[in-house]
Amino acid sequence: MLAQNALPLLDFGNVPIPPQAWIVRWLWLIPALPIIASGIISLMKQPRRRLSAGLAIAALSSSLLLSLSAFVYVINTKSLLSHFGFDPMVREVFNRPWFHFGNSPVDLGWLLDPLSAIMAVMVCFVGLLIFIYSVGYMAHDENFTRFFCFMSLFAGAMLGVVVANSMLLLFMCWELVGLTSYLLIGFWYHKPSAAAAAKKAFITTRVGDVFFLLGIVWLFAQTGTLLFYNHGSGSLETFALQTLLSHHAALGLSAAGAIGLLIFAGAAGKSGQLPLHVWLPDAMEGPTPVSALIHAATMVAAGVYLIARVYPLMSAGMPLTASGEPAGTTTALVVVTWVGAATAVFAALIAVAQNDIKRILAYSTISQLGYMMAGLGLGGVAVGMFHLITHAFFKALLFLGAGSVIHGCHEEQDVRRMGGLKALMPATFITYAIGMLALCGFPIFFSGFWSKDAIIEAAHNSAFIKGPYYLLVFGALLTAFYMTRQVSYVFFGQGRGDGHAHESQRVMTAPLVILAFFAIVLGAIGTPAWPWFRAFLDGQAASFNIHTLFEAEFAKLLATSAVIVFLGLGLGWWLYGNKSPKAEEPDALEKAAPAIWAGLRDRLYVDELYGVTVIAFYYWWARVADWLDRRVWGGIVAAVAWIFKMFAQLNRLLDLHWVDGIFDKICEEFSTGGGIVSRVQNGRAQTYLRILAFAVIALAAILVWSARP
Amino acid sequence: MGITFYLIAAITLAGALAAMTLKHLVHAALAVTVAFAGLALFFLNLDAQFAGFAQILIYIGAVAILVVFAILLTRGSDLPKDGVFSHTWFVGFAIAAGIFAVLGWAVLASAKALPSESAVPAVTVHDIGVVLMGRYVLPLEIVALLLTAATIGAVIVALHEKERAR
Amino acid sequence: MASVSPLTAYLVVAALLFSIGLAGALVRRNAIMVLIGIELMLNAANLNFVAFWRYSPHPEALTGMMFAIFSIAVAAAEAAVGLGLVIAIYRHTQTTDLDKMNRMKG
Amino acid sequence: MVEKADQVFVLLQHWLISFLPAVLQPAAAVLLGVIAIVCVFPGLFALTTIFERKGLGRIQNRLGPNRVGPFGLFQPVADGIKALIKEDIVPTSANPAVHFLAPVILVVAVFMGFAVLPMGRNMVLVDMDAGLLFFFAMGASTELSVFMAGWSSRNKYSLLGAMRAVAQMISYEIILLLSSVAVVMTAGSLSLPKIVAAQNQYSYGLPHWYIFTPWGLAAFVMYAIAATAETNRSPFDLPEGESELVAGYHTEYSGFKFALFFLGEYLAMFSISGLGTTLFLGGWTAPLSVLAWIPSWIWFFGKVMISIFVFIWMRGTLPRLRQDQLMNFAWKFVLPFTLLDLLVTAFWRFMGEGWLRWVVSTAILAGAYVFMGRVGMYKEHFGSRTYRYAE
Repeated sequence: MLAQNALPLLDFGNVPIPPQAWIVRWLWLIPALPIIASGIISLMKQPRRRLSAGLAIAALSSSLLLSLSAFVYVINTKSLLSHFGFDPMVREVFNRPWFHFGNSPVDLGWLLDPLSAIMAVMVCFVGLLIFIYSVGYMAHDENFTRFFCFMSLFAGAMLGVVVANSMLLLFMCWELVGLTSYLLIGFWYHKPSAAAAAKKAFITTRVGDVFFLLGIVWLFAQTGTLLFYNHGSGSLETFALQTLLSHHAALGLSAAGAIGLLIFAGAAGKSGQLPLHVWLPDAMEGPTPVSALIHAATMVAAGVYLIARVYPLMSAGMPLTASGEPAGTTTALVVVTWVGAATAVFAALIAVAQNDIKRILAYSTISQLGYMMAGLGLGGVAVGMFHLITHAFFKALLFLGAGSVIHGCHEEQDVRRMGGLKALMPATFITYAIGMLALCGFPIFFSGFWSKDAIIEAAHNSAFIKGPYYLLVFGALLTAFYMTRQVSYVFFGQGRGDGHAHESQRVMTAPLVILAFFAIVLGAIGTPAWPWFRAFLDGQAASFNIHTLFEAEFAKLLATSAVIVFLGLGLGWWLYGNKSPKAEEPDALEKAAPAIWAGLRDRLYVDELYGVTVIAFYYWWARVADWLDRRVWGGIVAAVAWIFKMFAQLNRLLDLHWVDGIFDKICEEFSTGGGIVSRVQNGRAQTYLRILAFAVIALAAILVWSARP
Repeated sequence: MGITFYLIAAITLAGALAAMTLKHLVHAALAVTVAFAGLALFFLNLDAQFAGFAQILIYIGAVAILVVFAILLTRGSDLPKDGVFSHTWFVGFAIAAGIFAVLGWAVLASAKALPSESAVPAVTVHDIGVVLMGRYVLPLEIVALLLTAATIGAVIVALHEKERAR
Repeated sequence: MASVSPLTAYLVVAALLFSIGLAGALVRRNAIMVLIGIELMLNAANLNFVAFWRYSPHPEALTGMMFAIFSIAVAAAEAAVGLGLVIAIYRHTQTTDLDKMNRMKG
Repeated sequence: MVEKADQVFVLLQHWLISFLPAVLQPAAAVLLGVIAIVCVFPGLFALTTIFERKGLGRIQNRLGPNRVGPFGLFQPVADGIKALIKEDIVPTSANPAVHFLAPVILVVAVFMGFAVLPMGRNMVLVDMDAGLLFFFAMGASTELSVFMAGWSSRNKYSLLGAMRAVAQMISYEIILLLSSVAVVMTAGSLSLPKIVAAQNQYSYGLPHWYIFTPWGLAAFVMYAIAATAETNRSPFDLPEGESELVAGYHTEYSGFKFALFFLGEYLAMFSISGLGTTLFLGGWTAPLSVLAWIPSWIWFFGKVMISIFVFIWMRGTLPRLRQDQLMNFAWKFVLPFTLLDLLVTAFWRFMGEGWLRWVVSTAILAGAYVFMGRVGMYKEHFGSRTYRYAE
């Protein structure tokens, strides 16, 4: 595996790369450690709080260390490769055969390339901070150990998705993520709403997963392998893609495009894209660290990561210019782009009219995921992934901040009942404000600005799809607006809640500070002046060029987005800033346009739409099935049972008069005979001993008799 | 075939007979101790010092004590109400006599074929130790295991069951 | 009796001892006495072993002696377990009379 | 001259039997030895009783016997005369034969034990190959006599005392035997003169006694504990605890039979001290090579008397144990420790010369002692006693 990748290097004789990098072989430890930890924790008793939390954190820390060393290994190898003039794309795999499916072997394996390396680092790091935060947040929960068991399993499953080099392994981990999300969202299962939300999340994502599985099966049928990369014979490599392109599915799509769309359906389920987004806001019923983990670092990112991973499949058949620049696009990418852009605006609209602090963030997440999808569709892996990484940090920050606020306000979640927390919870306020500005895309200083700007720039520059640009810009305006609204409600104005708010403990604020730091500085790795991130993912060298910032075209865009952001911020502040309305008072927007407000507040009736269409249909279908079961099949079964009963009656009569009679007679004889013999067995040890001794005498007598001359 | 032999034989057989016929169980136990002691003397007479002392140590020092303990624990020191022998005692004696007849006949009939070396074997305890640790080391280990198992088993069997305590 | 060789004499004594033990084991009603009878039978066998060893052509092989020593050890174990059983039975049935212990009667 | 003094008794015996025809000489030699033992040890017994009573008196801050003879030295004589002329009472319900046989068997069995003890250079009655086994076989026989005494008296106190005594003696006899086995393993012989001979070496003027090795010291301590229990001496004198059982198994004995029990107990003490001396303290050998000119029998009897003094000292110092403590101590502490000591002895034997085996053996034994004593015995409440006084 690695050896083949590194062998040409060995020809130079003095290359410092070891012929086998242990990190590639031991990459599986990254997901395995948290999973093992969760297995051990599951055996612990409830009072072992410190031990279980410690174990979970230790396992994830070890995974983080491994991920970091993998990351460093990728950087080192890349610089070495480019130094010696090779293709600097680092992609090392380690495959093992698992079983044979017919004649085709099914392999499992793991993959180390820039994408998986940076994703693993991000998941481990954010996950670790959330774990530490959970120690404080869940301190009073009686099921503390169970929580850490699930969390650890969740993190392990997500890391499995990240390092998998096989569609099958990825799918297994993917389903594991689904299962643990169900467990975690329904963690407080005694709350009916939590149980319902867990079910909803599970079933909704399952709808997408069915399509995903179909795509996998189709892919396997076409290419005969489920590995992503396997030295030219993987399903994402040139040969397989050529095969896929040559097959035509319906509607003018190639097999590659159709499979890509099926996989995208799965990704849409996990990432909450437009038709399947309904589970995400309800998932807020879980504990806040769970929301942070699901919404920021792991589950929803899994969908985006999946699309990034199979990007070669999505973009297969894309016409290129002579210089390698894309000269067109593919159907799959167009669908991804439109769905993403629509989701971005749709969710942002709904977020405007929500009052639950976590629900606002949930819709914001959906919206941002739409951005990522659009970024993938328009600008490729680097654009989408950059937003994914920055978003992971600041969204985790916002969720943990929200958790801190909720914790401080004694489990109050309604923003209208908060207010004035600026002074009471200073650390939370400052970090939350940083997260909010990053999410809004406040120019220059925050990471969100650079990543979001890259997407908008890609949309603007795209020569093939024009519509999304305007949608995305409108989404950015809305984002700034609803975040301003939320922050104004929560931190400014007069306190409206009952009870006295307090700052959270150190173990909760420390992760906030760390995340805030990264929410600011992370933008530096992806600015147009120094596009290190893009270079890292694409396997090129990054160069620093400050002048790109001042090009006319770019400066115009920069100015546009800045104006939009300030417009949103200003609008929000004008409507809500320092107003401190009463909780029962109608919202400022509601006064202006009650009809639109009501629509937005009720989430544009998507749930209700599903209620009258899909769910009603299922009810009807279930009733038909029930009728079939009871009347048709039930009747047949009853008839068969009756026939057998008749047989049994006949049999019984035979048995009673013939078989039993003979048997009883024989038994009686046996019983009489046994009674005679049993007199010898009178239960007295001495009688037996006498029989024994008598037998000895008899034997001796026989011996003497037979030895007689 | 000195006077010693007949003396010891008389003591041993008298002890054994007394043990089997005496009414009182403790008396019987003491009588059987005499028989054991007689056997130990037999062993010494046969130049088997080690076996003789082991016989004294184990039979008189342990088994006899165990027997009297068992007698006292089962209230056997009271005289039995309905006879010492079981009501079909005649059959038992007849069979025992039959066995003796068979054994005696066998011994006397093969008397000519029996070895009769008279040299005193020069065997020291050291030799016994060497043989025990050499040729017979496996039986020794097995006996050790057996004794351990028997100790544990006896303790468990005789353990007082709390639920059934009257 | 002068014509009787020493070994034969020992064997006859052992046979007598064995028969006495057997008679005791067969006719005594008390379980402990039955055990004592069995011990006597074992001892008679031991006497045979030692006697055979003493008058055998190769006493340095120590076979009979070893047999007797092992037999003594085994007999000790047997006595311990047997008496433990008697005590356990006594606890259940309040008797050591073998004639009354016939619950296994068929 | 030194040689003569050392062998004075041997020479005396040879001189005496030289008057007899050669056929009778071996028998006469044995007879002389038996007479010597039968005379010396009861004499020692008489001496010890006055020694004990006076010693206990001093310990308890009183004078002890001081009326009969100078300093009360003739007290044992007076006691003996009293025992002889006292009425010999046998309870009517007692079993007369067994009641009579018990003390006799006891004294005989105890006397037998002296036959194999080497009391000086060349001063052993029978140099038996399996001497140690003989000693223990005789020791085991005393248990039965104790039971006979207790049972035949038809007295609850006697029976209880006898049962306690027998249980205690059986338990501690195992320990006695096993701690001796450690010595046997090292000396490679069951013959007591050979064991003494194995210890009769000196390096740097110091003797090679087995007590001066880690395992030997441990075995000796265990032996001393077991010997105290085996002879029913305080603090293990429960079978005769007068506050509970009047006088234990010899409650119903009076007159000369009681004197026999008394004698038997003291003789057992002498013989067990003598065996301990032989096994661990080098028997008749001198403690320093420069002191070897002192006759060997003086050393032997000196060591025995010192042991007797320690017995008396313990009796005057230590309170009596409870029955359950006694049994727990035997089975849960002393026996496992003795077994471990056997292992350590084997280890010592095969580790070869050098300082390492000293360190390792000491470490194992000390560690086991601390562990078993602190952890294992924690539940048995052997710790310091707590006293509660009335308010």
